[in-house]
Amino acid sequence: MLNKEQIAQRIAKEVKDGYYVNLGIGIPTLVANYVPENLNVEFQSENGVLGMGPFPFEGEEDADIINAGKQTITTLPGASFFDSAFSFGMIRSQKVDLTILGAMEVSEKGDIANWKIPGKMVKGMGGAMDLVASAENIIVAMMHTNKEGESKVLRECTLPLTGVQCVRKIVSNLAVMEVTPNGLKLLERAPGVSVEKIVELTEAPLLIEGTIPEMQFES
Amino acid sequence: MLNKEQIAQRIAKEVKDGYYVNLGIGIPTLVANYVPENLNVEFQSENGVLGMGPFPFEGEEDADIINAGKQTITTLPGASFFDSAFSFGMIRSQKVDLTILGAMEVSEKGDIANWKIPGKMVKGMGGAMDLVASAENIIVAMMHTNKEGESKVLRECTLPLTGVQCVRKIVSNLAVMEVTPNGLKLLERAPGVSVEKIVELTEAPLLIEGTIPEMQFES
Amino acid sequence: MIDKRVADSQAAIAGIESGMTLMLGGFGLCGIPENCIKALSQSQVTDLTCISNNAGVDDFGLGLLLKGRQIKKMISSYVGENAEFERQMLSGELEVELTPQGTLAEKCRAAQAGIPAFYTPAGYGTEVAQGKEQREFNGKMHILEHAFQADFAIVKAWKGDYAGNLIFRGSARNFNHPMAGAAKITIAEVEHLVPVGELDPNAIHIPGIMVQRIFQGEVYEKRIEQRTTRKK
Amino acid sequence: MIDKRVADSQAAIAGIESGMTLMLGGFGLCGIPENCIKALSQSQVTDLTCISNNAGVDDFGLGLLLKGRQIKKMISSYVGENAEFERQMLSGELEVELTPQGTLAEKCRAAQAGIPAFYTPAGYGTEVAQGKEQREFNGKMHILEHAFQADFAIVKAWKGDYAGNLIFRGSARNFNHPMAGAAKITIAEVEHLVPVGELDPNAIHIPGIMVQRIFQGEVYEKRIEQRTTRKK
Repeated sequence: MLNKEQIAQRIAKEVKDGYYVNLGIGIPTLVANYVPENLNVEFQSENGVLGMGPFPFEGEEDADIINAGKQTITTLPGASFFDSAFSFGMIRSQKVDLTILGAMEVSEKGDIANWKIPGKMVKGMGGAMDLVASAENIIVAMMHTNKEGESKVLRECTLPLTGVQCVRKIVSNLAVMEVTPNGLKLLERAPGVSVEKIVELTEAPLLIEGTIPEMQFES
Repeated sequence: MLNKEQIAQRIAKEVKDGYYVNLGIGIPTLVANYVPENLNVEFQSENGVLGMGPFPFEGEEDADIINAGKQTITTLPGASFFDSAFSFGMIRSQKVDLTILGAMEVSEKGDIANWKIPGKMVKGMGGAMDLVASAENIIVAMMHTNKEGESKVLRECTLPLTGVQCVRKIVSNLAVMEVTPNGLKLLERAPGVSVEKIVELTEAPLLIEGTIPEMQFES
Repeated sequence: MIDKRVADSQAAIAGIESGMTLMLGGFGLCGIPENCIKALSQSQVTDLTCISNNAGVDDFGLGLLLKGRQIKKMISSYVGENAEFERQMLSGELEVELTPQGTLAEKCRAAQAGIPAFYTPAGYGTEVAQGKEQREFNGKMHILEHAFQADFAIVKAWKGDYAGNLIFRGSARNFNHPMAGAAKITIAEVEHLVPVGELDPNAIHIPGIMVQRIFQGEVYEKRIEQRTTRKK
Repeated sequence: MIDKRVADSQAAIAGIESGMTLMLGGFGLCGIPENCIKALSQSQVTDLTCISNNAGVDDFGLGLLLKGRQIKKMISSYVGENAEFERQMLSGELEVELTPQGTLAEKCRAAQAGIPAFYTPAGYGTEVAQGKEQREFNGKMHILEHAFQADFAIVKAWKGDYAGNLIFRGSARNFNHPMAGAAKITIAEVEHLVPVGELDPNAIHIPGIMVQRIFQGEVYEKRIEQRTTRKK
């Protein structure tokens, strides 16, 4: 089973040279730490930043320079600032090559639910609905099961949806899965996790073709 | 009868302190010359300039700084440049207080035709359709009659329309007229021009209440 | 030059009345019009509808107006970070209309640009689409969204001049840009108010025509919500 | 940094094929991508649909492509100033779709912003509205307009950096701004191409993400269409 850092590390392998990438809050934010330095990648933050760099050194925080998680950040050479309307304009017009976000539930058709649990305090969808409705390439980073051990990868989402038929891949602590026209395809399994275990913990049926390789981590 | 300069001079009296004004090509452009210096007025050009100043001195023309008539211009302190989408955004959202433009025909309901003569080479509507569809305060500067001596102030326009029920006032070489819910109201007559003459040269019926004053020119 | 200066935050908020709809710029606590919010919190205005991406924290930003029970309804994309907000929302005292962030921004921009309505894919297939017209364009489903209608827009910029021209700094631009000029009256508070001629006309983000009142904010706390750093 | 540099105008226009739809920035001759236009005029590409506010003059700007009979259709708000244009239009060789200038700009901006369609009051009650959906909003009639769909957008900026970030100068911004990122591929030609880090991130008009190719134009004539001056 992967921990959160390892999920981020595995997702980082999906980032290609020349990609503009939007990272959601939580595990997705960690992905930036694992993108190889030889790749030219720029991170977009939907509050109006392109070319995000690492956190500032202590004492160098700037209240005017934050990311969508409201964290103080820095920018790299070539960065730019823009307004929220323009920012979501570039998201809707599919200029962002890869969007990585968390989810409470994902369905085999690629539906995603990640913003609302009926009966609980609802904080809002933020920019997630715009991102999932627009992006061509969406990877979900999530724990495969909830605290009760129940699958979060489902035939149908039970929670209110954030977007329909939009998720391309799921990277969980157990597996890498791809949403295909025929259903959810198991691509890789976490080190030490058997295909049987994954099938057992996945409510949605999985397409399993040939031998499913174990995820590889360089470092 | 007024000449073109005098039409501009009369229209300049409609410009109030604090107005943002868009001037069309032709007579409207001349209006800027007659706005009293003690009024704070800014001229908008729909190609993306606010705060237009006079023409540049010879040798100081800048190919990047032109007005919507494609003439080289200067800008005044407080000026700004913006793009065409933003420019028409401010026009549609009625930030421009007064729009002055020319016309081939105006109807008593305030319809305007100023862009197309069937059978002749059509150059296009430019920004006129956006301006007349959006502005609350539109003044037309025009000759009262065409070269054949026929009225250009009509019951119904005969040429393809630029906009419907949008003109507020007409200042011609003969008269100042206002579009009211009851029809076209004669407000002023040009020096030396009788009410009878105006009525004769106006195809649309005119509302005439009391004595119609002669236009006053200070200078 | 058309002079847009008013004396201070008190003068700036003149005319804001109970029951009105306000747009307020900012993302989290970044770029919020903190002086106008403080002035409103000291006023008797109540029953406000506030269009703002977020709702501040308990003791800063819109949290101040929530504490004073001055807000009837919030139109936002993400709320919380605020115990009093949660209490009022769960008790039904406060109405909340959650809107996707990009749609929220575009509904402001539409008002700013005189576009009454537009189609967006955001929210299709979710409860956000309920009751809205849905239509296919280029093989993809979209929903119809309308421009906001607000009485006042209150924005915060880094620099401004007497004519109302604005320049933002960093990610504090956010919703301040599409809200400027998107309401009947736009109030701009700035950190630095300068005479006309000092701002580069090419670098102005919002032309003064979009702004009716401008003043230099009395005090800027510019609180940081998530102070994240790395060691040297 | 994602490097968007290409060698020159020849390299920049690679992939532009006969029958494609192009957006070209500029207002009159101000801010037109003159180097790309020249390169196109030297290519064998024909049957182009050009979205451009104007159509150049006989021997400059899009007039060069008209002269070579490379344009099948113009989508513009104002044409003329061009005898060859007039001849081709009147003879039926050239198709012309006239569009109100603000609608033209907003159809570009809609494409840039992923908005498939929007309502505008411009053209209501005129022949521009024929065949279009009409709808009342807030007591006023509007017509439905759609985002443009173009293969290439060709824009011209004053400065740009290797990452494709653009800064415009004066009124040469015009349609270059809403066209950047509004087509499948955006080509930017600039007067000054600089390394990343030299442009102020606050002053960038178009972020590099909207631009796929950038180069410093070989020669800029920057012709003036109406040279108007006053005496000293």
